[in-house]
Amino acid sequence: MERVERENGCFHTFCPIASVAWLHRKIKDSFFLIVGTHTCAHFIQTALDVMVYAHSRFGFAVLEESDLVSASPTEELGKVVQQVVDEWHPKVIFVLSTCSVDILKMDLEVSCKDLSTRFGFPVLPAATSGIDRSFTQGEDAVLHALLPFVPKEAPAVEPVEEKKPRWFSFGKETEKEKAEPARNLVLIGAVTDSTIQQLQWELKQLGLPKVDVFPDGDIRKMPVINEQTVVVPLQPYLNDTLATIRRERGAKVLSTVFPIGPDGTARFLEAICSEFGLVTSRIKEKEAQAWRDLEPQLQILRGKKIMFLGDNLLELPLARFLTSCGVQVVEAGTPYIHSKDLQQELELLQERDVRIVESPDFTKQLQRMQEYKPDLVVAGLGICNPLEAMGFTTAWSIEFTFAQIHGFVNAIDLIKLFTKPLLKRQALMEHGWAEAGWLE
Amino acid sequence: MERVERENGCFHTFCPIASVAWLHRKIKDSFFLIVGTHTCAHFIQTALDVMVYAHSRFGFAVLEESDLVSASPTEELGKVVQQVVDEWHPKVIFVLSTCSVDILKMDLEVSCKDLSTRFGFPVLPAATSGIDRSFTQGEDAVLHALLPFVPKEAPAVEPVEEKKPRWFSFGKETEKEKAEPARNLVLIGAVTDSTIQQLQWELKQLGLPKVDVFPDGDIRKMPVINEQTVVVPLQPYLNDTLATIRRERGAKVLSTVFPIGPDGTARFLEAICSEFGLVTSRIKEKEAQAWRDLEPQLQILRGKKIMFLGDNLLELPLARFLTSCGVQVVEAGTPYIHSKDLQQELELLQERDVRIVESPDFTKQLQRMQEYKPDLVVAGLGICNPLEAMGFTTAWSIEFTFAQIHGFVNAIDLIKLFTKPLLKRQALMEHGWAEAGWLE
Amino acid sequence: MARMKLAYWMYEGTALSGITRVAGSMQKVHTVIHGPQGDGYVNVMYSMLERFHTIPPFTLSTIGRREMAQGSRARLVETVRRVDAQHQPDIIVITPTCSSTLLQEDLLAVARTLGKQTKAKLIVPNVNAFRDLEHRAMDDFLTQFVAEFATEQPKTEQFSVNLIGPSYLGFHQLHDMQEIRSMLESLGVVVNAVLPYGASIGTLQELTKAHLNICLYHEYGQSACELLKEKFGMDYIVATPIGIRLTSQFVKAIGERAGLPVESYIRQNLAPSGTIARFTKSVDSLSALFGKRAVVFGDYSHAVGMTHLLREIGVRVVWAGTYMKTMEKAFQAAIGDLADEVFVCDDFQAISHKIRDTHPDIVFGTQMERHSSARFNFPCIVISSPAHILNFPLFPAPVLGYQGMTRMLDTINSTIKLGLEEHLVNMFGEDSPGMGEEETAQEQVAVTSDLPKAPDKTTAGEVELKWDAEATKALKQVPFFVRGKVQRNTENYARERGYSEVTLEVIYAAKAYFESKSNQGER
Amino acid sequence: MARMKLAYWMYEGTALSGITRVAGSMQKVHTVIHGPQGDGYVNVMYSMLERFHTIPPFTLSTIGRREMAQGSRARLVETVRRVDAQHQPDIIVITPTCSSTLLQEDLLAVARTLGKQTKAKLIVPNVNAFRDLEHRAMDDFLTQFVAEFATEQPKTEQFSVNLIGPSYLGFHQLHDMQEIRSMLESLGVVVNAVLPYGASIGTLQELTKAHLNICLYHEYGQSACELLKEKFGMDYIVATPIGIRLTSQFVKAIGERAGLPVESYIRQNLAPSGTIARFTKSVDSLSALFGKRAVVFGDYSHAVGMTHLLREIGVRVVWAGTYMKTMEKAFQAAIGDLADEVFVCDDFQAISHKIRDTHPDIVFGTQMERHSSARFNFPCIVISSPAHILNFPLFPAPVLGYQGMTRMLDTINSTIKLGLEEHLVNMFGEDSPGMGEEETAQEQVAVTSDLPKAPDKTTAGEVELKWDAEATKALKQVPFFVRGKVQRNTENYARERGYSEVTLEVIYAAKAYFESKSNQGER
Repeated sequence: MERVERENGCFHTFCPIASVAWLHRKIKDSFFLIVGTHTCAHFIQTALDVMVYAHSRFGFAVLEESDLVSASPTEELGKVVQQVVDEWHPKVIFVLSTCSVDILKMDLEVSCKDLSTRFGFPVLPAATSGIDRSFTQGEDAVLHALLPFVPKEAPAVEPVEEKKPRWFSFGKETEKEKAEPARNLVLIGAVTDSTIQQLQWELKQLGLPKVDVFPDGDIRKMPVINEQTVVVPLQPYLNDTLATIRRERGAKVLSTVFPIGPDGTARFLEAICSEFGLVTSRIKEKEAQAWRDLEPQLQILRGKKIMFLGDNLLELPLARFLTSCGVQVVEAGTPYIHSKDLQQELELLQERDVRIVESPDFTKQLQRMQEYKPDLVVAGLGICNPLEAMGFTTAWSIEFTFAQIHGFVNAIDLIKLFTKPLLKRQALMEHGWAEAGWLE
Repeated sequence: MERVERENGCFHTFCPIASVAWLHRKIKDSFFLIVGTHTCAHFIQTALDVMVYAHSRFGFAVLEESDLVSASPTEELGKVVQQVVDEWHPKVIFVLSTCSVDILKMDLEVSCKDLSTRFGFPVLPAATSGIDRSFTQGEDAVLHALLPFVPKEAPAVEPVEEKKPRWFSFGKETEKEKAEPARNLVLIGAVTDSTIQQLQWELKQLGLPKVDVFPDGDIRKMPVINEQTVVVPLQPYLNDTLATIRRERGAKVLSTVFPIGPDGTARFLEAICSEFGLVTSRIKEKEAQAWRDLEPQLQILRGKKIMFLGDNLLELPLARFLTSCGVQVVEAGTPYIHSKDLQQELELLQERDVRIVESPDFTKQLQRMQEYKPDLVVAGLGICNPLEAMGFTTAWSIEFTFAQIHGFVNAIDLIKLFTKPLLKRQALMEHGWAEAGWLE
Repeated sequence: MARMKLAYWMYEGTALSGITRVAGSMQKVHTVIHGPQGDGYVNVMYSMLERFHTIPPFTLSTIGRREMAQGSRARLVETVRRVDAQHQPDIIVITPTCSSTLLQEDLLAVARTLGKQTKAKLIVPNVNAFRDLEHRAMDDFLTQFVAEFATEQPKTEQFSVNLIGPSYLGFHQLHDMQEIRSMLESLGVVVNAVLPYGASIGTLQELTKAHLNICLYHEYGQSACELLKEKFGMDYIVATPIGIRLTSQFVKAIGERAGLPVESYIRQNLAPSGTIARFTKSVDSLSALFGKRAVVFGDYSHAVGMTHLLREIGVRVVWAGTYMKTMEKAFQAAIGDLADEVFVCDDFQAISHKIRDTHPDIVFGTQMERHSSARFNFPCIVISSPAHILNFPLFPAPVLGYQGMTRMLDTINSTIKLGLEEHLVNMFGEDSPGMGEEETAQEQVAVTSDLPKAPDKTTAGEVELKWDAEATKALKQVPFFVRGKVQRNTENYARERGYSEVTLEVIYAAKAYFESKSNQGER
Repeated sequence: MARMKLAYWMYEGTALSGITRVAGSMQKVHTVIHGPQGDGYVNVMYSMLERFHTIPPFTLSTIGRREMAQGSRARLVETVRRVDAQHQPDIIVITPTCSSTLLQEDLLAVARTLGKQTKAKLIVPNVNAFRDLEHRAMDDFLTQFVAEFATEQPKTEQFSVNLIGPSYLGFHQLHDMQEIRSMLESLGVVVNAVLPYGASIGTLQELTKAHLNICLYHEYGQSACELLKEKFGMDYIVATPIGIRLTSQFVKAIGERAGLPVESYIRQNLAPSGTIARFTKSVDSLSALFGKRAVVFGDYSHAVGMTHLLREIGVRVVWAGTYMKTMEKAFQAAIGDLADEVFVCDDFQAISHKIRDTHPDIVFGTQMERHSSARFNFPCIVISSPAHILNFPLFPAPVLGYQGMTRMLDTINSTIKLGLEEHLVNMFGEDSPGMGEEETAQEQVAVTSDLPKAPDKTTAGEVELKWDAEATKALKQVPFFVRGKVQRNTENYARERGYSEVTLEVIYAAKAYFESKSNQGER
């Protein structure tokens, strides 16, 4: 880790409450209630500029001045929750805290506990204050809040037995009954159903027919996690959730790289197969095929210089994937590095001599950019357009959060997020913009 | 009739093929094939500017130069019909003739007969040339073409008899069997289902539970018309259809005014009730109620001067209704007057001293307009906007064709077509346009 | 005192957005935002919505865990110094945000000390960043700027005006500015300065050269005009010229003060050969617009203006509303009897439900009402902030003046159902996307959302109405975009008269009742 | 030789519409239309689409039953005389229509005799009104006018041009004219005359004062330019400046001939701070536009121009087509490799089916393609005649030049799905208008219309493919607006490789195959 630089800079990233944009779609019949100021609400509606869902299942409990001096927010919050219940009849409400809650040291945990009891369904507090968290970490907070709904034991329902009388018996049945409780695999991360289906399909082909994912879209169907469980994160920013799983469930958290890119996916699958004693030989072959499918895109990327300014915490896995593509990653800026959960990614990057900057200083990055002359800069929404006007080619870091990038099948979508801006620049140069003096 | 003036003018009216706009929606599973020039097609698509139905069930068999010298159009028309059949599978095709067909003296009748035989379903010729017909008369031509599908006898299917044995008999059954075949009532005109439902409801309340309408939307369900039938037209422009019904079916065509406006509707219902020996006393009461409902609108119309330039052949019934409203109809221009079918309307108008001009000369009308200073001019699409710019208030004659104006229930919609432009002018004058010098 | 409130969407922005709209629109003014990292989103608004081609002039002085523990002064001082050195602005604005206000730090004291060392002048907005909303903050902050910098100057030779209002992130404000400039040019009036857009210290100093201040939007800027009047005797008007009457008034007010003839300018724009009269008088617009039932909702200026405009083209305004609750009285007065009802409210959900219950032919609202309209299948035009990126167009798109009206007429025309089209649909039903289906899926959606929802409060003893077969058939013949309204009207009529079943008789009677009541030609 | 043809909609208008477009756009020119009453519909086009505020200058000399029997000469003579007396035009055009041409009357002879008595000059278009189409007629008729009236004149002192093309009922042509005028003004070039819009006999006579003729649309006007070149040695260019390249070329061509510097004008319009560059470079447009698959169809000029423009903003043109069959070769050459395929066709149904089978992200076409797109649920922008009244806007709406491009970018932006929106829908599905429904009705429509229809020709032995449960689930996860395409691609892939069932394996392999083939980032 000695080669990670730290700048303690003013990085540009969204507030963690931005994660409601995907979480409220992922968790069915949920409602996300953000307790904060007018600014929180204004941020969500203007900065994201999403507004694609006329009826989003989230809202704001906007603090008024009188709330600031209130002893406990429970009563006021209860009224707001009542309104939400009347309109939406949710099966679970997540109460998201914000900077103001943090500054005011409001205790939403206690309020939520009281309200869960009063309303008779889960009202879960999630710590999504932006004081020291990046926007994707909102997901960590919500997953963490969901952990109490992850059962420790499989439901006591008897499996339906075949009633057909057996006409033969080899006397092995007693053995079976005494078998060790089976170890189960749980992947962690709020990814799409389609991504889940793909990863399950891969693992099934490798001999693991049952793969659970946390969170399930249905709060009543969360997978079992206990000492028998092998847990593998899909996203690099789920550190609190993983820590709690380690601590409270005694589950084994597999330390591997993330299944992003063919290289990452292969290592991820290999680690799981090894853990479950399955043959891994087919994985190499699959990886090779995946790379072959990417070849036209790789030809565009090889030798290019790419810089990450740091935004969504996916930077290290993405940088690692790019180095495997033959890209020179001139700087991997990232808001925060959890050295344990990112250990393997860090090792790979350091082997490949990638400069890693934690909490980078944007002003300094601007200067370094002039030196690097990167072919592509991956940056937050707020600065892409000015960088483009300055002559840089940019990719939009939030696109990586809002795209399906895990596994072999999605590798083509992932790589195109990098090649697309390069191809666009090239296409536009060929179609009139070179004459328009675009290079200058 | 001596008081009808005739100018043999160049009146502004659409071509009869424009009637496909409503007919192709009215007759289900039909297709309208217009045999004509490029102009016919261009007219329909630009002049109507309808284009509301992305997939209209009409098309054009566009004559090419080679067709001009062809002995018979059957072969070429057959190819076109084949294409229509492949795409639409219609239950009936109407082949509409146009000016060019007329000028070239093409015989589509014979071709249609041949094609009906060849394709095994009706391919019906309709004479819709614009050489001497106004646009609503297209409906007359199509209805006329449909007459062969109007059965002369009720279907031979036995009514389902109650099988319950009767335990009593008063010996009257023989009488019943010998009863005169019942007279049936058929209303004629391609009006909407909603209008039909209203008229049927009125007549049912007056004691006539069964009222048929020709055309039905379904070609297989046309009503019986024979010597026992009383036929009453709903539209003033169905002269060929009525003549043929008189001649070939021997049906009684009731001469009455048209059920347009409370006055017209009342007289229409009275004529029918008298014909069927039903009590008419309730009608007056209904008419009075209808007028009461119109009172707020009547207050706007009374004493106003209204002029019809002549376009859709609805002018005489509309003028008659307006006179009943207390309007001074300064001129009822109309393209054509069928003195027999319009006899009662004409009489009423002449009683009320309305100036009637058949086939008016637009140039002369422009001059008369300056003298009349009408409060409202009812004119064709092509001249409303210039007239408005000249300071006249106009109503759009085509709106009367594309609105539901028959019967008591629709009277409010009918009268609003006249009050709306007046109210609009007034509203706009109150809201800024007087200051803008609109009166000048 | 108000307590914690449930909100789905906000109407006005925050004090922070107000401050950054003013500061960000000016020249050589840099803003240091003292707040947690999420508050840096103002950058995104400038670079995405306004498609800034330079890095927006906002630097975050981040309050993180460390600053929470050890105090944020060091970070702030360092940030301000760096901005001063790097950007060399004339002015550095140091602003708190909603949440940093809660830390109750004395930014003014920091600025006072630090200001001695910086080349730039440091300004701390005299605003409560927690309590105040966007427009109040803009109004106060503009006034603060004017008070700080305006000086007595000789008047320009030709009659000149200042335009107060245009700023980034306003609703089409920069387009409006161009339109007003070209209007003033036609009238022979010179523009001395615009504030805040493009203004520098120099601009502020020379404001008093003008003969008249024009405050273009009622929401903010008037206090600055008031100050300039008190301090320098400058005359001012507050006017948002939308539609023909407000534009005439605007032009005349300026003409009067400038001693210039303006009648010919007005006449020329409203002549029968002009686009506005040609459209307004056209039979097409009679058929498509007259008597249509609209609702209008937005900020004060645009809601008032659009209500005027709509009446001027014959559209009925069933209710007009604004979220500017502080301006309720003025709004009532400005709307007068132009709308059947006035509705002042800033609760998204309440407005949404009111739209649903009104069943309007068209909605004029903010982006939020566009959501509500989409939900209930009403056509909608966005006429006010908050707006979507689509309301930050590239091509000139003014709202004000005659050109603004012309553009709005196009927009209305392309949003509302055209006359002939509506007639045909009324007569013979909708087009089916497939072939021959009796009811389209689009209709089904509409039916679902049109049908009266479970009412918010079930009136005790309300009778569930049955529709008999004939009545149901009649209802199905009504085009889907008015079916819901017809159903509701009919049922209300039936309930009030004690019917337990809807028959044809009831439908027809209800129709006569509702249609004859109205004298405006609406359905 | 072609025989009777089935047509649902026409693309080009008739000779009559061409003649009346030329004559109706001019000053003091009145047209007598010799035809049956239905042919009077040209009046409707002028008064409705162009919202004429005067009675359009067309008088019908009706051919009715009587004229059919007794000859139409008397009626025609009477009509021409009346028009001459009443309207006192400089020129009366006597034109036959499609159907009256069939009467084979000698209008020229009538005009020759009658012309001696009228004050107005009588002109009979040298056009076959039955055979010729709109543009050919316009081209011939313009040339006829020029041949008749143009005379040798001294050149203007300053470099000046004539704009040949702008006329009523063209596609945004009068807006284009304003834009070109303002462009030329910026360049320091004077407009000597416009033809036919607003031209009189005097204008025609003085055409030769200009240094250059600019034929703005390729469809017509070139013959007149050619004539002026032959007869008077006037230089000309034919160019429709749409998009950055064609506009640059246009500006440079003029600059060269005028000896004026134009580079700075071009640079200024394409600078990073300009709207076009700001939009084109924005990440928003990267996300929403780059690699999207468009189809382009229209007249020659607009189809060629839009194809250029789309490539300049990174949109892929899967095919570009025109209905101007007579210009096929030139079209092929002009498109070059800008589109994957060129499609020249004037059969509405064939074009409609091709659109359906292409499954484009967006369609650029005429009003007819708007119908087809609505039917198959593709977004569509109308870029060419034939157009609807909505393409006769009141507010300036040019297609040409930099302003035209700017406007088009706004239109595209508001028509296509925005980047972030698309991402979210890709990730988590569509919003439901109701609450909690899994699939919306809108989707269902799309699914229905997306699903491959019974193909026009069933390939013998084509295997009906089954989708297993997992594969069906995967397909349902694809957003509805691309589901049809994914289904078709997958099935084609499966068939080609002999699979009888679609499984996850097939879906994933097909995806890898189709996605990796493409280097343009499209789905």
